[in-house]
Amino acid sequence: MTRILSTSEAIREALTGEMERDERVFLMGEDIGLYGGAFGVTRGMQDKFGPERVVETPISEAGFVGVAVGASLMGRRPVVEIMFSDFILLAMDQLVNHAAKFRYVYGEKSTVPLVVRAVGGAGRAYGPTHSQAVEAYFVHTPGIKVVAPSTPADAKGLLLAAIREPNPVIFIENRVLYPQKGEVPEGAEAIPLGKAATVRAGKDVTIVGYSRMVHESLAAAEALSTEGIEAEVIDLRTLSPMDSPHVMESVKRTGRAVLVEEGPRTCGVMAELAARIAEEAIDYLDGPVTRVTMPDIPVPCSPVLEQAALPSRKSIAEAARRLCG
Amino acid sequence: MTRILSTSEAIREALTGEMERDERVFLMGEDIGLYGGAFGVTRGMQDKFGPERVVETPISEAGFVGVAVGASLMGRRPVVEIMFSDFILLAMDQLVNHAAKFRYVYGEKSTVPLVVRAVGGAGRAYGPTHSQAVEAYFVHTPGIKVVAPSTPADAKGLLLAAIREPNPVIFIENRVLYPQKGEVPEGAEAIPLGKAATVRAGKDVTIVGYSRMVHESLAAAEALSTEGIEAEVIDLRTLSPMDSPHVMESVKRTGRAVLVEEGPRTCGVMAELAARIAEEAIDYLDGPVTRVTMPDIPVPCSPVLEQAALPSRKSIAEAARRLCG
Amino acid sequence: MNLDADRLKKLYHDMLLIRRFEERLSDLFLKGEVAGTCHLCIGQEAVPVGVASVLRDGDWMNGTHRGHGHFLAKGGDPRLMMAEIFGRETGYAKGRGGSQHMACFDVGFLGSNGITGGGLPIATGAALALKQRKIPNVVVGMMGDGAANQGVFHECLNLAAIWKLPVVYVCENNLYAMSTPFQESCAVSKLSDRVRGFGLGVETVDGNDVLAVAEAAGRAVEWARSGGGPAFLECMTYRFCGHSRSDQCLYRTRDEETAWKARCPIELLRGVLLDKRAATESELDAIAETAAKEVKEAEDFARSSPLADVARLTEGVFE
Amino acid sequence: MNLDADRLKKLYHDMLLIRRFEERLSDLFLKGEVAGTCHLCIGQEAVPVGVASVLRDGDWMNGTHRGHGHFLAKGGDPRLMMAEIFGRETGYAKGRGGSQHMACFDVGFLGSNGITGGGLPIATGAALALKQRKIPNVVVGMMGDGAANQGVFHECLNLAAIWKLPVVYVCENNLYAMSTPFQESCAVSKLSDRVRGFGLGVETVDGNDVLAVAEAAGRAVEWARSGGGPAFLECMTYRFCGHSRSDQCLYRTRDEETAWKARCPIELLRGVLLDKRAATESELDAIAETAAKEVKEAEDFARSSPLADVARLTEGVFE
Ligand SMILES: Cc1ncc(C[n+]2csc(CCOP(=O)(O)OP(=O)(O)O)c2C)c(N)n1
Ligand SMILES: Cc1ncc(C[n+]2csc(CCOP(=O)(O)OP(=O)(O)O)c2C)c(N)n1
Ligand SMILES: [Mg+2]
Ligand SMILES: [Mg+2]
Repeated sequence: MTRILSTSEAIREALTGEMERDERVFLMGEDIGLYGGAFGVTRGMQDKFGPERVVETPISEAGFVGVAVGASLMGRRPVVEIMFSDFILLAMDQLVNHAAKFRYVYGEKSTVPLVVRAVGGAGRAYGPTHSQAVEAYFVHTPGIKVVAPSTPADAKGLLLAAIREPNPVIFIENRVLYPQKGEVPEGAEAIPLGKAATVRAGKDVTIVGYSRMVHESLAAAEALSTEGIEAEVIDLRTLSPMDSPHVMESVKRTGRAVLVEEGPRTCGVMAELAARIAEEAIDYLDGPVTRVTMPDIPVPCSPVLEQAALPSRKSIAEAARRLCG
Repeated sequence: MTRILSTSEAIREALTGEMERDERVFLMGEDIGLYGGAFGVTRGMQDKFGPERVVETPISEAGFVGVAVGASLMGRRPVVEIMFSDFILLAMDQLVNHAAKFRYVYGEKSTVPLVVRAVGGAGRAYGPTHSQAVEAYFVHTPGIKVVAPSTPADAKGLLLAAIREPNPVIFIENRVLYPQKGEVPEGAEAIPLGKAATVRAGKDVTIVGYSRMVHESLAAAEALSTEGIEAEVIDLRTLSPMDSPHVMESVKRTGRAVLVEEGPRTCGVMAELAARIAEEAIDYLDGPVTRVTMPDIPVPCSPVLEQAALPSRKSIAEAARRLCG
Repeated sequence: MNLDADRLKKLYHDMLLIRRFEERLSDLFLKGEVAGTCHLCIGQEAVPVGVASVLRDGDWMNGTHRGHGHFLAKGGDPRLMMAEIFGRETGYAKGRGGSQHMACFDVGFLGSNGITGGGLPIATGAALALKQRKIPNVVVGMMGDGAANQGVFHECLNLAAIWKLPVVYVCENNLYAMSTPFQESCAVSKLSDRVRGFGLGVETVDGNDVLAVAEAAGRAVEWARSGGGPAFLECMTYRFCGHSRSDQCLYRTRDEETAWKARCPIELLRGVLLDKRAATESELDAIAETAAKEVKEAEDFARSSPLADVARLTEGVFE
Repeated sequence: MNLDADRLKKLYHDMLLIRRFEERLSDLFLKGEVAGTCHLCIGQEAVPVGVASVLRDGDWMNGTHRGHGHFLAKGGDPRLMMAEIFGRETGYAKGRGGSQHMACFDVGFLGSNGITGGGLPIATGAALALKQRKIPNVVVGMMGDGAANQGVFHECLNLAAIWKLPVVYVCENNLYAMSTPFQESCAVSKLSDRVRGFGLGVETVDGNDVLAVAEAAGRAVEWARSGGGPAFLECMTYRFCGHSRSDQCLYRTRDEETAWKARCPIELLRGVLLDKRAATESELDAIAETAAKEVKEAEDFARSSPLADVARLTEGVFE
């Protein structure tokens, strides 16, 4: 059975379900109690589970992320909210030097079943310190998984998987998608991490995106379709480990790849995917690999600048058109 | 006129020269006075310039990097040493959310003429928190330049340029190269940032590296030469902005690219270069782009594991051989 | 009319300018005429105005995310600020920074900052620069009670103390960090008690009394200026408005709000001015009108300015 | 022989085991038989041994970069530790962690840590886990005086205080962080003065007197165990050796070293044992021999173990 839920509702359902199912799961973050987090995702949960399981923190990102790492080492299952993903940079040391390394470095008992929900997403004129994409930093980091869902159903299913995962996971939410609605299954079935999904079939060009960019890519595909170009659209869903085999299969078929990323271009997530295509599929390419990304700039605050900086259905379609032309 | 200097001596000469030339330049870091830094690079400099210009700091990486950002905003020219580059992760917020964004975000008076010397380099069995490569994090960050010299002469010339640069620069030193000697010019001529260098000419394959990997690449090229394969070796020198045109020219000629990186593979520096090749030069390729990197693991401490993890002349030659075969 | 009266009237004007500026902004955001979010300091005006009033030419200040008041008090031009918030090419940062990121070196404003606590090392570093240049100026690092829980704040306290830097940390303790009560995020009853242990001179003061703020700030600034090292000033105050646009203030009581609003810093100073006969009602009304006019001009300026120039989107990252 | 004597002799043994273990390591590193670098705690043994002696089953400890003593005191197996340092497959982390990164949950050791101060949030989080599980155990977070300047330390103090976590921060104040004198990196004369302002119970104690350490640690641990919240214990001590392999200790005087060496914690306890007639010279010599033998066995075990397995290089990053 499915119902129509918004992305925030789907996330809340996953959190609530796991907290009911597993007493080790608890939430941690700034203003996640009464306030429900800056975007209301955890609204009502402290009433339901109490302040011991919905733990509000002072503004000490390094400290409370590190505390969550320590608690998870001891078998708890903290799910930390970072109000704006930009602030995760304050906790880089704890995530990269500690959480990501512990199991490899200390041995197999030192697992870190930690989820960090980092709320990202540009497009709302929140300015340069409240809009930047941080996922590539973690995709580059061995020992951490990175997930970035695009739909309510995926948000729920992947978050369930992330919470059950014995390893640290950065779960990238895009606040622009929070109100977006979609069908969400009622059950508690996890969607396995590490699997991309083809969300539109096509034969002429493969467009790959994740999070909000999937929707832009789909819109671009619709536009292209009216021009006789059938784009296949792939949602990466998990960024690390990256399901490049899934992408490769498609690219080998279409011979063309458009890779879309909301964050800055250089060394971004799509740089890796482009590199893998260059390693594994060049013989199948009918044109250059094409990235459509934010340019290498901080995210400007003004709406006109911000919109100009962001990849859009228009710029994606344009890139695909050029490639197929 | 040139003399033979070690890399540490060349760096010290650049620091000393700039401090003599420009009273705004000062050094900051842990144990950089009497101790001369963990690797002796600044040895003797506090005696010469006094504690006001060779400023020793407590162990507060976020704080003192941020202090350097603030001082540089005010027109000073701090050169900060991060004892092991791994520790720069503690200062990510100050570097990424502040230093890198200020000029774009505040306007053109808010320049940040800051240099952060981050001492990296695996291969000495210092273990996972004292060996990892951090450069890709900053290559992905708009608003920061990244430099990683391979020779004493480049270390001096590029450091001079970095200090004179009005923008923040992460200057990656490799401690394994500190004792390595080479000819260094006496003058104070800077080597412009953003320019790669071809350090060996060849026609069959292009090997690209930076920092210590240039030496491994050159050694690989020598070995390949005895087998009749002439490799061109390019030293990127500046990682951001990346001189991909220089690489492209070579790759288009040789038709083969081997990209070497000491750090982990996914979303590494060479992912970006591979992506650019896939965008700009696929029509010229006679084989897949090939990366030779550390696998996606923390750097293990044991020497046998560490050596097995690191790219080497052997693994580079092997990759080139396969490509040319 | 004596100098003192002039000074008081300037304080009154400066607080009112901030108040009017932000009241207008509040409208504009609610109406959706301005995009994004913003943090208003309505109710807290006495702190920046009192502190700025004791600064000299060449002194610096930085601002927080709740930074319009800091910037205006330090001499920011309301027109360029409004233009920035409207995302115009004429704004302080050509629309790139927006409400939370504006700087102006010409008036000694290092910049407001969207990262809670993130501006404190910057302020500390600016003080180091002044000290290196042997300039007898000081830097004021503004912060909230929430920022006091950031690690880097404590690193700065220690660095400033061991290096005896001319920096004054001014904390607007408005009892909440977003929805988090100060008492739940800090195990001691005063931040100044925590900071004392780092070796700074500290004081806690009524942050709604602009004269008390100015007096205490004067002491702290002179201490720092004369080479005594850093100081910390905790100003107890209250934001009358929500944390940001969408806040309904469920985490505090209407009674608490009412009690604080009864101690409006602007009304308090108005009372003093009238009591002391330093100004007449009509003089004060005229000042209020001036402030309103400045805000109106600022808005007109912003509205008549061109939008940020998309053609220059990628310019300016590097010099 | 009474229980007290047994306890004293165990303290004596445990300190000597650390001493011998590290003296041997020092040789091995100098001879280049072991690669990399390592940090020895020779001279500081009283702190981990005194603290560990008041812990119960189910209590936890973490270690710093100078962590062999912490781990041995908490029950680490010298053989597996030596094997780890030798980079052997039989080491605690199969050679991946090396000297600075070892953990063993079976003995309640959370892990040593190469990042100065980095282990403190981990210890704090472990205490949160205990509290959530309502288990009457405590966590000891070890740290140096240098680590006290990390921001995250202060964040932890505050978090632990507001949440009343069962964590005891034990600072080995050995007067130096690498070459940096404590007095130059901290503007107050005692760290406990700084920490008090966060709302913790604090104490400063002679860190070379293992009985004084044990007594103070006992108080702190019982305070934490009984729900009183976090405590901070500053142990004044001194490392007899250099910071790491290459250190020539130019930053301190030979006189200072001599004075501290005259207060060797092991010799001090030996004096107490003999004074109290809790042990005879020959008994103590026998303990010393045992310790030496354990170290010898550890080394033999390490040497006879296979090197880390290259075939499994990429295994174990994820479960
Ligand atoms: C590093 C960081 N964490 C969290 C936030 C989100 N945030 C913005 S303002 C704020 C509250 C700040 O409280 P305080 O310092 O007391 O200042 P006030 O808002 O009360 O003026 C929070 C949590 C942020 N901007 N930066
Ligand atoms: C974040 C970080 N910064 C710097 C270092 C380098 N380093 C290792 S130990 C040390 C000194 C630590 O001093 P202290 O905390 O007093 O411990 P001690 O060495 O005296 O036992 C330094 C600077 C590090 N390992 N991690
Ligand atoms: Mg506040
Ligand atoms: Mg120390």
